[in-house]
Amino acid sequence: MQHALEAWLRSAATRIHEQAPALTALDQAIGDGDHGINMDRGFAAIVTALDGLPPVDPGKTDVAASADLLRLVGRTLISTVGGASGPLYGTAFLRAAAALAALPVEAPPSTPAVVVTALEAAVAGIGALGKATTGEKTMLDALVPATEAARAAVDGGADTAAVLAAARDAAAAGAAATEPMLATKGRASYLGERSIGHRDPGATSSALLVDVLAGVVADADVAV
Amino acid sequence: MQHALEAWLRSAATRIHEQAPALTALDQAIGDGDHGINMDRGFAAIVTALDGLPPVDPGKTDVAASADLLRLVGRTLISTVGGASGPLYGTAFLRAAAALAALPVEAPPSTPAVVVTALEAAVAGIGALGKATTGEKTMLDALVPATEAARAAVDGGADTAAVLAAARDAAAAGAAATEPMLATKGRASYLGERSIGHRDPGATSSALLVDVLAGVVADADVAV
Amino acid sequence: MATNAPTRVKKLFNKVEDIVPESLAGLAAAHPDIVTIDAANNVVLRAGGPTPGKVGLISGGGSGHEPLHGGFVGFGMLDAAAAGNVFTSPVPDQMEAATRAVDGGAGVLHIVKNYTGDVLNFQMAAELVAGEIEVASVVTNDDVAVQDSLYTAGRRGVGVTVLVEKIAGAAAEAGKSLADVTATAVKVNGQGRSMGLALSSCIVPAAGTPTFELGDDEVEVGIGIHGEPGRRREKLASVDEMAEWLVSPIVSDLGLGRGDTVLAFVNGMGGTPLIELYVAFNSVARILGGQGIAIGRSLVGNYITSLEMAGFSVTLLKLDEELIRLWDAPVHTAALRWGA
Amino acid sequence: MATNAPTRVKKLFNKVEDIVPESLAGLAAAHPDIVTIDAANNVVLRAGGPTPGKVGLISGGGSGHEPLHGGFVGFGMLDAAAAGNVFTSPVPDQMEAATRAVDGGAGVLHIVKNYTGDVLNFQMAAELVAGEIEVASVVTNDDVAVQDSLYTAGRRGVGVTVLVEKIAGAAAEAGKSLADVTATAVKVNGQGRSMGLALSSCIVPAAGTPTFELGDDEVEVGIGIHGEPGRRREKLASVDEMAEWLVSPIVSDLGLGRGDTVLAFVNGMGGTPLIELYVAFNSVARILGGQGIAIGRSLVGNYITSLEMAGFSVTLLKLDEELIRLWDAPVHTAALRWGA
Ligand SMILES: Nc1ncnc2c1ncn2[C@@H]1O[C@H](COP(=O)(O)OP(=O)(O)O)[C@@H](O)[C@H]1O
Ligand SMILES: Nc1ncnc2c1ncn2[C@@H]1O[C@H](COP(=O)(O)OP(=O)(O)O)[C@@H](O)[C@H]1O
Ligand SMILES: [Mg+2]
Ligand SMILES: [Mg+2]
Ligand SMILES: [Mg+2]
Ligand SMILES: [Mg+2]
Repeated sequence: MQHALEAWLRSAATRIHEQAPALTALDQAIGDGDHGINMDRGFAAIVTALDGLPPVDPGKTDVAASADLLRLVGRTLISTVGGASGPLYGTAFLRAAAALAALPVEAPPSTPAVVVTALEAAVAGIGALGKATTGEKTMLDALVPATEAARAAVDGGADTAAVLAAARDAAAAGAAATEPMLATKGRASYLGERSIGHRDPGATSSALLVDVLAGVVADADVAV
Repeated sequence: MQHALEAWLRSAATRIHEQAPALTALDQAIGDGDHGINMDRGFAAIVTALDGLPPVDPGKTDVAASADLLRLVGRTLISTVGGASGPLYGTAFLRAAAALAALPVEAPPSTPAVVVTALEAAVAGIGALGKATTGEKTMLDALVPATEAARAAVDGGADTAAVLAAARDAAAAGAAATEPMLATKGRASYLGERSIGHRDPGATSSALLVDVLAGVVADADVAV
Repeated sequence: MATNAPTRVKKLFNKVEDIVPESLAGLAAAHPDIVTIDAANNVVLRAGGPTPGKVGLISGGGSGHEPLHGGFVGFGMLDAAAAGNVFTSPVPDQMEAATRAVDGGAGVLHIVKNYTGDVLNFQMAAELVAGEIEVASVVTNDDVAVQDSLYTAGRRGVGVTVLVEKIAGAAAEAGKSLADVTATAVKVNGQGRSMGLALSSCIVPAAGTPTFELGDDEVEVGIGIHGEPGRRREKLASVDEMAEWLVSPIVSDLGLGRGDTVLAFVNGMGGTPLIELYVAFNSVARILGGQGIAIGRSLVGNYITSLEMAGFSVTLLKLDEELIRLWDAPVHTAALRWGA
Repeated sequence: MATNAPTRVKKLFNKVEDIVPESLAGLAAAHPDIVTIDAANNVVLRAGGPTPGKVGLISGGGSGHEPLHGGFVGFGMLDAAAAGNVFTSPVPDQMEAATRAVDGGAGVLHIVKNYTGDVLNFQMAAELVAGEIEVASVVTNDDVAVQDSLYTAGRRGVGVTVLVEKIAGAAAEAGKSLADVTATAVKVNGQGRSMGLALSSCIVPAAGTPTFELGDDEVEVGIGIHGEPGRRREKLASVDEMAEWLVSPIVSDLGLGRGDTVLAFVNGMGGTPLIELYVAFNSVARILGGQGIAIGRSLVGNYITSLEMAGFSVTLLKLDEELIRLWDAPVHTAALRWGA
């Protein structure tokens, strides 16, 4: 899992860098025009942090090593992104790390279940910190449906790739669905009715992250 | 003469108002973009002053009344125009007034000679105050040739209309001739070589004033 | 992180990512008697370190609002200011560093403008020092352009923040306790309201293009301070009319009326020349005078800006004797100075 | 006189012709403790009238350079300022009225920026009071962008004017004679030089269109303060490079070198945000530091502007103990205030 996470984060950094102008443009329409810049800065810092990591202690379980990695990512995002998205995404990763760390060492659940557990913790963390729920035109509108779709897939017995594919589709649909919404959280809420008709930048970056994750896991080269 | 002067000033005010944007545009190119605005303000104030004038004292000679009028115009320009052109044009009118006032009461010279005397005094006043001479890309490049042409016409025995027609043509040519000049006086001088290729706003307004004067005098309705 | 802008944006800088640190370095170079910089954290600190026994005041936020907040660090006002990237709230580490640096043993007050990012990052910073340093926090939320706070992230913190920093700073300098300084800050926030409008957008340097587009005859009304669009778009009008658009909602929100005395603050958004700001102040004074509201104190200039945005905001603070005394107390910062 | 502009220009005003008087009225409304207005003459007067026995200091010029000059009227600086129309020098009547109003029996110093219009109008004003009030005059001419004064109207008066007003103002406040105050003003002008550049033009309200056009990657170097084009056009460069364009000619003109101490003044032309002005100050400090020139005092901000023009100018004044003492003396004006 730890290798898949690292592949995901590096790949995400590349995609975020490519998409930064588009994310910023979305934020110019209903925010302050910095979301792409913020995310790009954060993920560039993550890559730097990954590059500087010592080799993983072979005595550590994969789950424990993954939790360490997620914690590092959370801290890095909090320390470099700023804005609303920094604490929110950062907290998501910290919560995911905590969820992994809390797993029973003796009988770890199957990988797809672990992934969904981490995802649920992450999304709950965002909701709690941001005091937001779905329908408010935020990243939660991509992430909550993604998590729900993933949970349903796991319950239906899907493997990790299928679980994440379900999450990806739901996240993409969720991000698209923010377009007609009236924002009631974050900076876009100041626009009132004028926030309608624009896709939320945070929901878009969330869908992008889930998309990259699904892609990495679907890729045969990367074992989960 | 006093009636012709008043007709000239009113007509000039109209023409200056029409031409103000063009004069301002010339000043934007090599100055600070206010010459048309300045002249318009000054001539509007002259019209107001003319409107408020009491009837001329019938005991006054035409030359004395004309001198009074020119003095009023000079004061009005000095008090309302500002910038370089306010004191320069204002002084010109004050000097013209003084030249008329200094004429011998007993044997006044012919009208064309008086006109040229006044014009010469006016132009000399500008040169002295502005410490400028021809070829420096200023109003003097219109006014000095105009005065010289007028003097030549008078010496050749021309009547007032012909004298002023000669002045008008020389002023127009002089204003046009400022275009290739390098400015060495006024605000345009700061541009150095870049002042070349633009017509001087002050020379242009000067040519306009002479043009209106010639037109008014040529007009049969207005006795000089 | 390189800029993604197609061409170099027309501003004074070397590299886009160095604008904030180089601006802070310039601030320190220009005012070595007033501030020093913690360059590792982009934090502006009052020269001479924390004052033992005095409540420490810190604020911070995205850059691009100068002189807010770094220009308000100094005697009688802030002890530190954390500078984020342009229009991006700083990260918790910065506020943690600032909090630790200014603690003089009497606790630290965080003055936070109400934006989700600022609130969350300051909150995290407070958690990072919890148990070590007593931290209180006041969130300014004075922007009446944000009407229905049930359907928004709540009113934004704008012009009143400057007044809170000055007045709470004076209370702290006078030796008041953390609880008292906080109460003063809360009082100022409660008695002050603002609203602004823009005649033009601004350009975030790293974005390289205007945040919004406005027609030659259009005005964006109810803007915040991040180049974000406002609540509605109007046709350009006379300054008297436009001042009315801003003053009216403030007066009615504060319930001001005949006999009240206010501090009137006409703030430039950055790109409007001072000659026009005084014309706007004249309109505001005329409107208030017409309603029998007295101007007890005033402030006119660019104090909380949106880069080079053209436009202005109006802030009114209902005054009483305590607030006047604290406003008049000496202050010595780069941007606000009197009596010292 | 109505505007000839095709559309209403996007600025804060009621009627174009009322911008100057309403701005002055706003200044007085905001700072009743500092100034009053002679509305008939558009003259800003120090509140409280002339100080008997003190040399009166007046300045004036076209409007559009705010806070110059009205924002510098007050204790320790000017006694009066005459405001012309935008970028048009005031008329003699205004300076005559100002001179008469501030005369405290010790004579009056006219501080005049070197522009043909300003010089001529001040000269006429002095003639109008000749024999009644002793008037001296100092013409500031510090702009090194104007190189060959044989072929120009002479160097323009720009940034140094602010420093002359402050320092001569302090000398006058200290009770110096007209001759001494004049000598101090002449000294400051002689030891100070400036140069500026523009990133954009400005719009004269009554003209309604930009005075000049600049490409997206062009900079106008050697501009004055009236929106007039500069001496040459360059491609946009890093702020370090652009600061070098301005600092180098000043340093060589003043013959500054290792061991000298200067007052470094980075002035905004009106439309450049403060964050960038401090970045520019940082560049200037770096350049001077590299040459062993010490910055003894500094000033950063919009003090002598060209409406909303973007850009900056640098002024360096070679300091000695006398000038430092006079610079540090208390001043209480709308735009510059310390020690009072
Ligand atoms: N309270 C909230 N809960 C969840 N997400 C939020 C909340 N507020 C803002 N967001 C998300 O953050 C995104 C904006 O992030 P960003 O532009 O980086 O920060 P900022 O708004 O501070 O400039 C929004 O598009 C939205 O998805
Ligand atoms: N020293 C001078 N002598 C003669 N004419 C001058 C002189 N300086 C400037 N002018 C004239 O004044 C004109 C500019 O007038 P105006 O724009 O009204 O004043 P300002 O330059 O103060 O803005 C120039 O075009 C030039 O013809
Ligand atoms: Mg944003
Ligand atoms: Mg001009
Ligand atoms: Mg932001
Ligand atoms: Mg002018």
